Amino acid sequence: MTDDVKITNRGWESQDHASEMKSELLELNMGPQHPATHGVLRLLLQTDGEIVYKVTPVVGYLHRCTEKIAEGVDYKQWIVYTDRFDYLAPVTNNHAYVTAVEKLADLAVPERAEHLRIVTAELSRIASHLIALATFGLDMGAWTPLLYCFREREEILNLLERIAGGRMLYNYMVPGGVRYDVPKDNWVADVLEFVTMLENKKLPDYNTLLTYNKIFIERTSDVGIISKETAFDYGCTGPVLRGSGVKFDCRRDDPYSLYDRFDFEIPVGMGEMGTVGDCWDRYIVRVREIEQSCRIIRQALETLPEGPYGTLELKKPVKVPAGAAYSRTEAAKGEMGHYIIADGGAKPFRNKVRSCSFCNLQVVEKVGVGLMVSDLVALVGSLDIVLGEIDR
Amino acid sequence: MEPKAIFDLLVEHLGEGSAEFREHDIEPWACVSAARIADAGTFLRDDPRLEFNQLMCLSGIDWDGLDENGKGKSTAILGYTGDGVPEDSDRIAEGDFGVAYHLYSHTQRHKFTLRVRVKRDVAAVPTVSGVWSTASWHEREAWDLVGIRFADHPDLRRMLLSEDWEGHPLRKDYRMPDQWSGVPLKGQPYSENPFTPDAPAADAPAGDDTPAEG
Amino acid sequence: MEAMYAFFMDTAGMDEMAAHITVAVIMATIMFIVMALCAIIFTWMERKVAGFLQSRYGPMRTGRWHGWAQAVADMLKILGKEDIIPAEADKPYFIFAPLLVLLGSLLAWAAIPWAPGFVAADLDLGLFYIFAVTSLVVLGILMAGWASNNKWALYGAARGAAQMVSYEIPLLLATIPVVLYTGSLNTQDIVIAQQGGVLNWFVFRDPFLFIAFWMYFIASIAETNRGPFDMPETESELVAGYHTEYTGMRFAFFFLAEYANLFLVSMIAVMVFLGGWWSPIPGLDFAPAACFVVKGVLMVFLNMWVRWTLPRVRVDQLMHLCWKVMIPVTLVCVVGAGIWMMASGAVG
Amino acid sequence: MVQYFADIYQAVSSAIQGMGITIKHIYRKPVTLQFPDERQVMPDRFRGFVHNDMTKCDSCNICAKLCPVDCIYIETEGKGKERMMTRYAIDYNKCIWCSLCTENCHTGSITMSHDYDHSVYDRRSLVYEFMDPNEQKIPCHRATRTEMDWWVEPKAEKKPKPKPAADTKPATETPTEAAPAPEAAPPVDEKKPEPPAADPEPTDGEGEDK
Repeated sequence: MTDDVKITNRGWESQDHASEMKSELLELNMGPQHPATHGVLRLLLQTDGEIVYKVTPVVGYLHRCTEKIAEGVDYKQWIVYTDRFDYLAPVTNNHAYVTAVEKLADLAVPERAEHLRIVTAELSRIASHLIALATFGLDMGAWTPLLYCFREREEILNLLERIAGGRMLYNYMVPGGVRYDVPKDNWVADVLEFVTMLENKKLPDYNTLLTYNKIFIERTSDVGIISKETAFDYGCTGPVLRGSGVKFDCRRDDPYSLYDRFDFEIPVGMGEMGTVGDCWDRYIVRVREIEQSCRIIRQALETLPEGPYGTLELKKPVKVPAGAAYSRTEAAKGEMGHYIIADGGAKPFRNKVRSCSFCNLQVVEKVGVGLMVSDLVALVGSLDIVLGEIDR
Repeated sequence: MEPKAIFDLLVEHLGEGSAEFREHDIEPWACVSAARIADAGTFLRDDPRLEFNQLMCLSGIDWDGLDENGKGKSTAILGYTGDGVPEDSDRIAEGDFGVAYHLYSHTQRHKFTLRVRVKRDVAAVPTVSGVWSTASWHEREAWDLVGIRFADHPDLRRMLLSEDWEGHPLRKDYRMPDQWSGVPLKGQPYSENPFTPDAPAADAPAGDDTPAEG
Repeated sequence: MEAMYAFFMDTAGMDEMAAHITVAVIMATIMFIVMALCAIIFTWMERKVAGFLQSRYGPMRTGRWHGWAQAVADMLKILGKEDIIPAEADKPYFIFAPLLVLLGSLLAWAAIPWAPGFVAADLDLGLFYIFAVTSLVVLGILMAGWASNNKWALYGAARGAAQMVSYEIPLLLATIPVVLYTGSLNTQDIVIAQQGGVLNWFVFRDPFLFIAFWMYFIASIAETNRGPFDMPETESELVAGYHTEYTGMRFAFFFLAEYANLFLVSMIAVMVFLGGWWSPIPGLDFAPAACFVVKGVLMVFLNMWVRWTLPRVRVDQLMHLCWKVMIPVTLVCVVGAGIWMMASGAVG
Repeated sequence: MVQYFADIYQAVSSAIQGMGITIKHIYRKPVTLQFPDERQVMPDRFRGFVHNDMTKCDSCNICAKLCPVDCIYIETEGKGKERMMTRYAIDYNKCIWCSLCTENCHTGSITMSHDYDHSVYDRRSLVYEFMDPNEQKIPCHRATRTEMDWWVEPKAEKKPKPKPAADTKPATETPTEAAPAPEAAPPVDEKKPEPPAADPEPTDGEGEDK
């Protein structure tokens, strides 16, 4: 569908008619203030009626030049800035960054800390995926799943607030461990209870309400198909890549932390409702990842070891020797990479952030061509972008 | 495949002298001459033994005074004053620009790192956006923030900053302009409201307008 | 109505013309007030229904009990807003469009039989008249979208025009079986034909009418531009569709028209299929108008329930649904109802 | 043709199932918290507005240095034993509630309170001054503090014990209460006689007040 559309002059062919009746492409500015662009994304469209002929994403409205700030603050201070990339799943961002610093500084992390990191990161991933479902449903015009998903996300925020202190931006991990241990007020039991509730009660509800709703399927299947090759070419990662049928997950295939100890599956898009790699596939991958995250959380909490939750240097500045390291982790929206070049000082020399949404969004330029305006909304929604990490 | 083996294949293709291998504990890399980078990318992507079909990350770096291992001193890193505004300094950064390419193969499941260094006055590297489409935006970002020109890039516009922004912020000697499009960028402590001309100085105690508890 | 004429002509001593005008003015005023009240009440109701469906409360603060005054406050606020007309807008059309939309639904209200004998305009072609004047709404929406000189508004208007023109066909076709049964387009006659309890309502007369009722219901949602068929607005795609550029009072007109239309189509459904003012149990018709309104409100609730549950369809699927599903089905209903009628001997 | 009717059937049945889910919620109690009337109980670790107990603070400047956004302004005058703090202000325009300042405070004076709603009309009033320099300057040096009868951080070996002096006498003179801004500002925890245990062990699991 996408490749055979060419921009042609669709006006009258003969010259004399062309002077009376001229048709041209309509330039449409979707965003930066637009309800379906998930933030301040701007899409410059060229449309012919409802059909989109060209999409040019314009980003940068949230640009804060965090990478420059990183050169001015020390390694620990910058953790609070990593929270603000993907503000829907901050703990996974922390995880990506501390993994890079630990790689560079060769820090050992106690097992209990790793377990806590995994639990919080997976909770955060669930929260992010819930938002993805919610806003995708909203883009499709379904309001109610949005509120239901936010209701469950609220529970996660409460749980994370109890362990990390923040409601949205946690600043939970530090190189060499985590900041706080498990709180004493029955936190583990509450998390397990929530996870069970989510799996058994809430996800079936969402599935009935949204996933298997015929209108929703019609809107999303066979729409915005990202083939495997396109996904590789455009560096798509995370649920977008898996939606295209690629069984790849950093947690399993390039393991970091202790993910290789846990038993979980990698859901991939199988084209159940249409073609592999359509919007519905990307959506269902997120739904199934929530289930898998629940499994990981349950395993990590049931085997939570005793011991310290951080190394003793936690309160001291991190000593990082000169060198460079690229580390990638599976954040909620894809592969979060940090490329840190250290010059041996207290502050990083260069800290490049490879953010998942940045690469995922780019594919719109290719896949968005030939879709209808409504489908473009579905495509952007299914990519699940967060402008905070695109613009950085 | 191990990095060294990958490098051997690469250097076989590029010929001696256009690439060097740097051993490193964490992340060994191949230093490729700038002119051959697109060639190297195409080879790494297409060779059936390597199949680097994903460009994970492309980073533009201002190696000011640092060697490849990160040793050395960069004096041009500007500190920040109390208000978060970068300090002024007249120092002009010297040294090379660099680009780092992190590659991953989904079929072979191996990683590789390429690095390119160019002289500061050249500051241009051939684009690899023809090899991996994802490089297009990464290169635009590197151009925008570091100011490395990517030759033959189809659409080398600023990515994150506004089209009329001056300078490239991630250069080590970057100084923030005083204003942009009439918006003052400096000397505005956040505590001071720039929109009320008679705002008291920031360090005056917050006055009676602090609302009561509620 | 007759009582009113009698009152003005006999007691007040007016001549026939003056009495007619006075009654018309009174009825129009009543209709307009009821309509405005409708908008206010249904705004509040929509928010509460949406709230409780979504496991929240909706407005709770304004006016103590469940925020009952919220809609009033909103109306006051919206009246106090600045009226902005875009510089490049086509001013006369821009100003006239909301009035036209409102007019379309207000005119149709005239033929609604609230209670036996209580109808503002007792027309012999009542049903036909209602559907004819409601198509003015399309014109208003198209006009608003065009005059706003905004691309999103234009999209919304184009979608809205296509949608409403298309969905008028199944809407009409769905009511034809009822007209076959009654043999009259007079709205009072249609209601009177349904006397005698719930089983005599047209919706339960025969299976084709039952299907026709649901077809009517779906088409009426599309006709009122509400979810899942809110193509002209599609807030996630077209910002706000045809009324993107409207503010203040003019926006309030669109708002008013939306809820007036919503109640209108619900009342037509009640009138045509659900027994009008007759109560479900025969012989309990003490408050015909109240019965009518309650049924109408229940239909509105159903409408809201659908809106807040289902995702929105795409514009081509909307057309697909109309032309390839609903029109064939309603045509089958028309034929089927006719055959059923012949077979059951309802027509001599 | 079969597909046509199957699609219609699916559409109708899935819509009805979905509507069944939503109607169930009509009978459930909404999860909304009616905010000003009902408030959520904040967990112990909740990071609200930063509070600095001026009776304990000796202006070591660690918090200001650790702050990633430089929102803590500390001004002192004099050197050595004469060093006096003249200003301690936190700019909540900048503060990001990261809690890096509290975790390294050796006196335990700076804490995160459970307070979160302090809307103001003017952003200048978000700069909270914790002391009034006209009232009394706060000594910084340990010896001076002991001499002037201020709260002194117990030695690390000693068991931390409540200092009555911190609560009775200096509190009356402490500018914390006298300064105009803090009245409205961070919650002054008067009912907290215990100085937080200055526990050097990070592994003990409690980052917050006992």
